[in-house]
Amino acid sequence: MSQHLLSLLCGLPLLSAFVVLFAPRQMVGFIRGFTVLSMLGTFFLSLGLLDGHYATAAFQFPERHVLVPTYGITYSVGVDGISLWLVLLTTFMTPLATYASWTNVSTKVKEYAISFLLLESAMLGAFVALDLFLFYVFWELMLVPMVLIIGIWGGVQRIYAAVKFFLFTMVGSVLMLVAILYLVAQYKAQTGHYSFELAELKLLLLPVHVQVWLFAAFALAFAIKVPMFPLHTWLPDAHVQAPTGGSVILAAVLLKLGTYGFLRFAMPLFPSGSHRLGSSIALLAVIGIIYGAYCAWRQEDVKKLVAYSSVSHLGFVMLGIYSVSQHGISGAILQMVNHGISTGALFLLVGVIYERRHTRELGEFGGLAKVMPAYATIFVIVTMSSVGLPATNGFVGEFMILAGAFMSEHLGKNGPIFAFFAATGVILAAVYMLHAVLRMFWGPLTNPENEGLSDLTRREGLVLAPLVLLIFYIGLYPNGLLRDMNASVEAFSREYTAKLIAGDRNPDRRDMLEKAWVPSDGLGAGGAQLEQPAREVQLARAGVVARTLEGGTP
Amino acid sequence: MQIELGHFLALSATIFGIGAIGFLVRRNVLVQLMSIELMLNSVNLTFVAFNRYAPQNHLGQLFAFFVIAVAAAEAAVGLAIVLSFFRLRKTVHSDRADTLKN
Amino acid sequence: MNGDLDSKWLFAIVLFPLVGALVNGLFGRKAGRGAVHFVAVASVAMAFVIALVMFKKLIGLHAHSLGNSEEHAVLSFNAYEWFSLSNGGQTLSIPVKFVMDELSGVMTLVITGIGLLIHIYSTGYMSEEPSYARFFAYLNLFTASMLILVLGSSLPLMFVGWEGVGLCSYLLIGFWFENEAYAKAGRKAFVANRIGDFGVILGMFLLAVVCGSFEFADINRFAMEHAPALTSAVALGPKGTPFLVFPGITFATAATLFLFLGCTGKSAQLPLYVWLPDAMAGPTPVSALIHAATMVTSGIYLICRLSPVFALAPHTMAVIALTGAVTALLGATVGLVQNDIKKILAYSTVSQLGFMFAAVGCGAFAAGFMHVYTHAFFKACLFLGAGSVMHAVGAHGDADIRTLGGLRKYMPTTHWTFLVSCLAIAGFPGFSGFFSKDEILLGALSTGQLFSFAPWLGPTIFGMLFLGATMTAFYMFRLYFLTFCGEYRGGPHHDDHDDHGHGDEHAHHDPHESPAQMTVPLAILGFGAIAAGYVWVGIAHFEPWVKWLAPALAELKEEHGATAPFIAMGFGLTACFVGIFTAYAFYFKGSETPAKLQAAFPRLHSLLMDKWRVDELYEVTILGFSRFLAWFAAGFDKYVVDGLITEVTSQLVMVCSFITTRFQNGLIHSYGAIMAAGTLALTFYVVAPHPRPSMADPEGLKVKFDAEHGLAYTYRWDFDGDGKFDTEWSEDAAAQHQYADAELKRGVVAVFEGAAYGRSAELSELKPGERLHVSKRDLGPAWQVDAKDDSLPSIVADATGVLIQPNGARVMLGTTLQPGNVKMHLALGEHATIGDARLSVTGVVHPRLSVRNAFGQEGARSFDLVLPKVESRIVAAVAGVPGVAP
Amino acid sequence: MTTAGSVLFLICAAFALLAALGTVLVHSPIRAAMCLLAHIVALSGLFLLLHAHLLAMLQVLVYAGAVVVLFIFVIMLIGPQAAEPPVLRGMVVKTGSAAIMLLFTAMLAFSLMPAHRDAPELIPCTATEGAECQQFGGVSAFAQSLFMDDLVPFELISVLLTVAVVGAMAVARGRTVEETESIRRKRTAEADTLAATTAREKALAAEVSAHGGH
Repeated sequence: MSQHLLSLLCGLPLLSAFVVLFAPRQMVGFIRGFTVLSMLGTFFLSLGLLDGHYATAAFQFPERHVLVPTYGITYSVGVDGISLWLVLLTTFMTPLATYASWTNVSTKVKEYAISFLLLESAMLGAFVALDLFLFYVFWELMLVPMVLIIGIWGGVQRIYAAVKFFLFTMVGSVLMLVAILYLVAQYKAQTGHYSFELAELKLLLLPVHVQVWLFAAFALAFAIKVPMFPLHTWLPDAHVQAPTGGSVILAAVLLKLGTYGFLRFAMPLFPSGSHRLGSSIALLAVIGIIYGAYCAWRQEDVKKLVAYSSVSHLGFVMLGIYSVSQHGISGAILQMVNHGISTGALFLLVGVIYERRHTRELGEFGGLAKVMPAYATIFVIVTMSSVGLPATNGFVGEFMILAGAFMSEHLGKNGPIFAFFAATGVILAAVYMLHAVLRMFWGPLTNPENEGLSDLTRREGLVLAPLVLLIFYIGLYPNGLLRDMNASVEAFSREYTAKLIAGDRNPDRRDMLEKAWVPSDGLGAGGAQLEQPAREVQLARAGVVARTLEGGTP
Repeated sequence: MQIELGHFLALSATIFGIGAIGFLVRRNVLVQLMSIELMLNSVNLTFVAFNRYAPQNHLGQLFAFFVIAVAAAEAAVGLAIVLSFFRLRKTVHSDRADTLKN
Repeated sequence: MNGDLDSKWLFAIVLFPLVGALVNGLFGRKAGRGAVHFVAVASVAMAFVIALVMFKKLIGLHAHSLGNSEEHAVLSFNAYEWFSLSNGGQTLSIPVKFVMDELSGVMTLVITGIGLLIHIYSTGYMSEEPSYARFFAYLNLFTASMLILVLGSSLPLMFVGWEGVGLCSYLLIGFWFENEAYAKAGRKAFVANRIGDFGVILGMFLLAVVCGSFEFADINRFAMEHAPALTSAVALGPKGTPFLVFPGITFATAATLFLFLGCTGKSAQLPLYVWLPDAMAGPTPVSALIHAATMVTSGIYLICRLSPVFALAPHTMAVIALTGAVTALLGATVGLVQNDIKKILAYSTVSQLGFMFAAVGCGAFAAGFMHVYTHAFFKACLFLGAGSVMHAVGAHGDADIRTLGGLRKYMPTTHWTFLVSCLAIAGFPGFSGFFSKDEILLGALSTGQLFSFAPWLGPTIFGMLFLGATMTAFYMFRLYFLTFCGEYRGGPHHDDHDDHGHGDEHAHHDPHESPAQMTVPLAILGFGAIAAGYVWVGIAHFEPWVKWLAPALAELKEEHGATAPFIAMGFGLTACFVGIFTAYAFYFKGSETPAKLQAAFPRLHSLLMDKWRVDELYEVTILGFSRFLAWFAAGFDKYVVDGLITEVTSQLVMVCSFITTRFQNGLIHSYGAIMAAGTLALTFYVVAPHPRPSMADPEGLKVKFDAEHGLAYTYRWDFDGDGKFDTEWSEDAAAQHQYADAELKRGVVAVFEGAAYGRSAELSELKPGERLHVSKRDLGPAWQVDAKDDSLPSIVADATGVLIQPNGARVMLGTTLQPGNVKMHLALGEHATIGDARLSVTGVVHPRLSVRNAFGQEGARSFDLVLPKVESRIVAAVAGVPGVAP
Repeated sequence: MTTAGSVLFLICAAFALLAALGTVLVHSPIRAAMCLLAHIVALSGLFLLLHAHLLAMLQVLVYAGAVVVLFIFVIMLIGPQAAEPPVLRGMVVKTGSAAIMLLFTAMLAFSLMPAHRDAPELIPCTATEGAECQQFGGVSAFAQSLFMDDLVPFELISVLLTVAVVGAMAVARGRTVEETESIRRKRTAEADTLAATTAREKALAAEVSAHGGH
């Protein structure tokens, strides 16, 4: 069973979706119960992943079947330290989000359940896929249920938001598809056969300018998903319009696929290209941190505020990734999980008040702490986690990211400057989050509509309690998570740097990069190891040479 | 002057062109249908001409045969449509066949 | 509890209040008041008792270490590793580790001791409060955070407490959250603290980069042992080749300035002090806790903790001293005219903190810290006394001293303790404040070599502090005389203070003494205000204190003359007596002078009344600008970013669709016309002549050519590229030619291989004497044998091939490596490898194909043919990366 | 090709071209149909030249006998309105497309003109063979190809023709009164539904704008 664990994980929600598909639509109770139970089942199944051997960077629970031999398309999946916690985050957040929207979705319950199950399956697939074709399929599969969730169960302007979300994501992913196909064609040209497998494609060595373009195509797709400034404008709309469950999944998991994509695909495949654009991406990340925070401050709609805070927080994640230092990346992964938990919790909390008042305008609230003390307490705790207060989860991630950026050798002199400006985001986070808390909870209870509000119900408490516990668990003992990441992150960072040295011949940069790379196994510095390429292809026809010499256009 | 394959082809091309021009320029649906017949005929000529220069089998002629059959069917249906159109619009002017517009 | 506890119990000091907070927070709402305050008080009491025991142990260790060596006496307990920063084999571990040494020991005692008294006091003061449990939960959490702050062994762990007290101040200041102003004051405190925290984070990183550790002990040791590393200019990046250099700013200066920014936030110094006066919004015991025992002292604590680092940064010290002195004056001037008890006390705290910072800035760490210690007693006593007064007269939060008076009669305990504390803060001889203030003045007087770059600084600061001390004595006694002497003036009239539970029944009564829970702590603290100094002080000097702290603090050689202590003491006494006497003359005797002065300088008075209008200044500058930025960003996002990305794109699509829908007009003939145009274009392309040559594998010098067929095409070839066609027009597309040597020209093919390039070949035809230009980039990093000579190899064509002069480059001819500087010749068909680049000498011809169509149009194209062919290879993989499983 | 053949080609080609031009150019459709007839006959002459004897006969039978007759029936059915008065509208498009097609025709004709192939000699029929003659393009040889090699397409053609006949009848038949009435009712119902939907959407839009774009 354990060798098929990942397939089971991806398959169980899909299977449940089929079961729900054939359930009579009147049996609402059964559909809801079955959906949540199967998601919980997936979660408990996913706990089996913790058994993996994460002390090495190798993929755990690997599974590989050739699907289309002619084109080298495989079903190949596996988890390592980078994806492990994101998979667990997905299986953890999905049942919570679904359970939280237990009552507020009463129309088309069956379709809602199927959408969520499909979504979970696709997200899990995207996190574990090690084949670009497979990844792309899951990546696009994810889009459909989410668009439906926004477009069918969303707010007043749901169609606008859904279409915007769809178009934004599509633009990026289509370019990514082009880049994937180019990459595979290049692989064919160099080795004589096709392959979509990540491990194979990683071995390709491409000219720097080609890498830059391919990386840009990948990065665009991922940057839209993250979302990075200035491609973030779909997010506030999508969040505001999406139903609570959709918002939670969107914030907690979907956005992570963007940052995860950078780590898993864009950077290992095109290290030199990534390095060329690295500083610009980090700069955009820093702009995103500050800009998102300022935008959040002015929002009147709580969901919009939280959405902009996501832009800010994911700016931190991107900065951590692009510091390419081990702790920066570990921090970024941790921060992905943290953001999933705290922002997920925030959206759940906003959903709670929305269900009672059917509004999210800050101006409508005030003094809620008086009538909903438990709600206020949890909100403040989650806020503090979002603000990055030490002893909550937010701090460790931000601290590691800032330290990573500050000491990054890849960002060069920009590192400390970026860290400086990113750290101002810490101040701004306090400003906008406390602004929201102040306007929602403190002050006199002026709006008579708020007087009779009931505090958290048992179901809501049940959903929020594990999140609060996790906030403190990660805050106090982050090593529980970091331990399993270390080996993979270290390998990632080492591989990236090593390929950069081999790839980037600029002698000025080499001096700097060599420091970060510990040569071993007879791989000397510089390009000496390239004397004996692993694979050689002789081109038989002289004519081909003639064409190449002419620049490819005889 | 020796008559060659090229002459048949050129003739066929010219007839095709005349048919095409007729189809494009004339607005009488009936004449447009006849223009189509012209073009079909020109193609037939090409088939038959090529077949004459490769007479191992009858492929060209067979194809021309089928084209004639199709042309007959087409004429039948086309004319039925013309009739129906005329009943609808009381005209055979093709510019009036614009119900799809907008 | 025996006297021999394991240092594991350090953790318990923190844990007890934390658990207390947790229990009260989770279950307090349902539990009774008795249970709540039992848990709260007991947890702090336990912490205090354990702290006492540990401190006793520490004293033993201290005595022992003094006898033996210079070793630092510490108790430490490592709970577990929190997290670690590791990169490239280096690991910066951040453990949850608690350390008690001389410095943190004293702090722990102050926090738990005074904290305990405040807890007990609160059981009385807050007895009517509905959110009793919440209050005590916050109070316990506050104590716990402060304990983490002082006991934490490393900067990040300290930062937990550092932000924890920020959070607790936010929660406690905004305790009565239904009053929006209070809630806003809480937020202001948190945000101001956060600005400081920003500095702490960056300072922390800078120190970690240089010292390679976050641990205080390691940093301090590094500062003492490797001072030059810290006093070198800030240069970030790899050693030897830094990429960010700030000449003139040393690491120590930069790091300490950042840390000091944190201190100004936490300890209410310019420019971030503005939150502290507003923090009066919280319940009075909270004010006492914030001002006396916790929170505000943490800035001084941090500086003392890292004193070896600060000692290396004289410029920072100057900034600290000056900031402290200016803040001391600012606080004091505002305190002169305020009428609200708590406001006066608040500004006195700002001012006193200024004194402490001035002291540590002048290098008198021990003196500054001494003031922290003594100030804790008398300021706690003053605040609790003020609370007692307000409790007595039924005021809440804003008791105006002009409406009080004569309380001496009604509440003797409060009066006596208040008087004692006033004397202490004024620096009356024999009281605790006297000793510490004296030492501060002495410190300012004897800065020694510290400010050698600005010798005027020491005396200036001394002058400012003297002025500040005089004013302190004045306004404190103004407060005392107006409140306790003379006749009771009726008390404040409060009709609506429903947010504070206990006032109503007292509102219209005569003032009365407070219950025992409140007076007993007052008495203890009053006693402390007198006696606290004596514990550590010898005759007229505080030698024991300095000795005690010596292992934990940096030593700055303070050279002062024998007379300096007496000068300092003289000025201190003068300040005290002048201040007290003036206050006595003005307010006890009921002089008209204050009113006259007020009338004489109305604008100055209102400026002081409005606290120098600093809040207003911030409001219009920084806050206004920030709000503007937020407003701008939100608008920019909505209209510009979203507008550009979505609106412009969608409009573009609309325009395109408008254009294309014009074609779909539903008219058959327009479709026909378009189709005709398309057909024409296609035909034109098909009919036009396209020469597309191709060739088969050459057999030696014999090559078979072929061309792509087209409609009615005829072909002719020019095989040797001499401009004359070698064949006639022919309908046959194929042709072949046997080349003669004479027809071939010489060419050089350079193939630049390597990871970054994949492969790119470049054909250069060189006439004899011409040179092939290559760059370092083309040759890759492996081109040189001898790194000293970086002139590029020269590759020059001659009549029979190319001549290579390596100039030290690594050249492989065939498979043999050629010696560094021997010229070599490549003939036709030979190849060599220079660095990573391959070089072949080949024959080149440019055959030409011409195609004609039925209209007689001609198209021609020449192409390159390399003979004999060059083998090319493509690098498909780097030879594995070590340790990475593919 | 013999000289006689060449002369025949020239005559037939000229007829075919002229008739084609006539078909396209004459105003009256009935005259156009007559020109088409002439064209078809000329073409069958060319077929004879190319040894497609059976096809030449079929051409005359099917085209002249069926298609052209059908055209004439329809023209008669429609009556005088079959000759539309000439309209000047769309002259630009007409001229443009005519010019384009002219260019296209010229280009194609000129580049095809030089095409050359040797015509293989064909075995002529002997006098005794008669109908059994296996000559290329003759009935016997052609029928063998058609019914042995291409039987399936041939049978498919019959299906096509059946479909065409049925379709033509269905299209040309027109509607009964009841059918017209039922269609009218259906249309009214659809219009009502559409109006209701539009109203609902308008209400939604109003709601959206009332929320001020949040």
